[in-house]
Amino acid sequence: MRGSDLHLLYFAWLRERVGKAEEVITLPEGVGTVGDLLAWLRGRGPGYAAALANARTVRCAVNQDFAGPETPVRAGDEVAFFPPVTGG
Amino acid sequence: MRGSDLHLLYFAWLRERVGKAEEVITLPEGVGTVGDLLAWLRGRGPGYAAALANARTVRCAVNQDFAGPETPVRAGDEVAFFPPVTGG
Amino acid sequence: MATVRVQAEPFDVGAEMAALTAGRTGIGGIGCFVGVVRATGGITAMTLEHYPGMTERALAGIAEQAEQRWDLLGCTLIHRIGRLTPGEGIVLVLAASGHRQAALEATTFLIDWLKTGAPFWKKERFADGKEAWVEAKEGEGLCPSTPLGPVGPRPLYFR
Amino acid sequence: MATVRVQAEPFDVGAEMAALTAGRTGIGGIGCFVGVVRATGGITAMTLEHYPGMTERALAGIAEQAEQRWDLLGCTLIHRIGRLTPGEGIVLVLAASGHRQAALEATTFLIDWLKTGAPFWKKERFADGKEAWVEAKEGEGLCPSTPLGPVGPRPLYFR
Repeated sequence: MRGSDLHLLYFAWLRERVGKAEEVITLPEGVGTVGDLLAWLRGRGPGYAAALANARTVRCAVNQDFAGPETPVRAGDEVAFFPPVTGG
Repeated sequence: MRGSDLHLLYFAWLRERVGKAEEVITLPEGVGTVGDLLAWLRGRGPGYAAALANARTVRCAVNQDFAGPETPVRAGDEVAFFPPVTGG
Repeated sequence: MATVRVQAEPFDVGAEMAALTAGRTGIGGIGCFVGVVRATGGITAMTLEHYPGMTERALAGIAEQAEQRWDLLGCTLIHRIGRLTPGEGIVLVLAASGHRQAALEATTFLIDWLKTGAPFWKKERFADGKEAWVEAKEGEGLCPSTPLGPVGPRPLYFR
Repeated sequence: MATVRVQAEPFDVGAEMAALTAGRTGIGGIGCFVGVVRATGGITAMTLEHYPGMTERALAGIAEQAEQRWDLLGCTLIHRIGRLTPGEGIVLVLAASGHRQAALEATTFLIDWLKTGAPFWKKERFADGKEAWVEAKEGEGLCPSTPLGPVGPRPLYFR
């Protein structure tokens, strides 16, 4: 992973729909927040679109802290997308 | 124990002050309630008086149900006196 | 349905949990509380006295009340008597339910009642060999905060 | 001070309690909750996924928060991952304190948070071989009812 990269992680059914558990991408131009990244990822293909379509059921963590749509995303960050948690 | 008897039980420091764990007495004349019995017992000797002096710290059960001063006492009953409980 | 015991022997929490869950498939959670003898104020041992007969009846009564009030699939109450030393378990409450809230609420209810409404008395022994009966705190024992139900009305003050 | 583990292996409640109390003399009570896999709706097994790294951090963070909020002498959080079958323990919470109220309140707080704020996901397997991810109930997962504190702000809806 280079300094300009984002480390993306997917869990549970998001992982299954996206078709991978993780990937490293170059921080896309114009992406400054979690909301921007979500919109950009939806355009990457049908798997991504299906996984991320219903924003109500998508959660995010940036560098392992829960994040919201306005949370900044910077090169070098670890960004995870996942469904609402169902532990315990 | 005969039909006209009371079975008395004492627990914890009441037992120690009275000097016995249990006794069988004939239901005294004029004793119809726990309050009557308590007053009667106090007159039986210094051990009883010391054990039963402070009514705030005396509890009672008649036939193994918690009882109050107005609870009736009848021949054949099991009447227990004890301090506030400190279990757990 | 409840398991209720007054015993001198230590209890094994894992074994009691296994016994409670054995053959019951609807359980989603088990609430549990273990009371432990504290080594405060130089206590070296403790002796627990109870009212044989009444105690067991009272425990069975409160377990039944908990089972009526919450949707329990079973509960276990074990209270030790006799001599105990600091660090030893003195009382065990288990309440199993389909859901965590019922299990935990019932556990809290049962231990509150065991502390304030069950006929047990503690005598503490100190390092210097002296012994003293534990006094009930105001609000504990003096006025049980939970309804006693099947075991009778609240104990009253004799004034 | 807290013990926090994410593990595939079963946990032994008795052993964890013994480890929690070992060498701690002020403990008067241990609150405990065990979550159990229910065999409802024909479930034959369950697979637990988590977010390695974040999960452990989140568990340590919530344990620290509980220790700040209540007068605890220690607590233990163990959550299992991987494949589990009905009747198996899935999560263990222990909270030790000098007094029962703190122990039981902290236990309730910790299991509430584990159910609604910790990054775990369950997939159920049914008798016919089908599998389905468990959906969070409204009010669980969607909006954690307890503050997440050290692990970050509440997850937000993307609208």
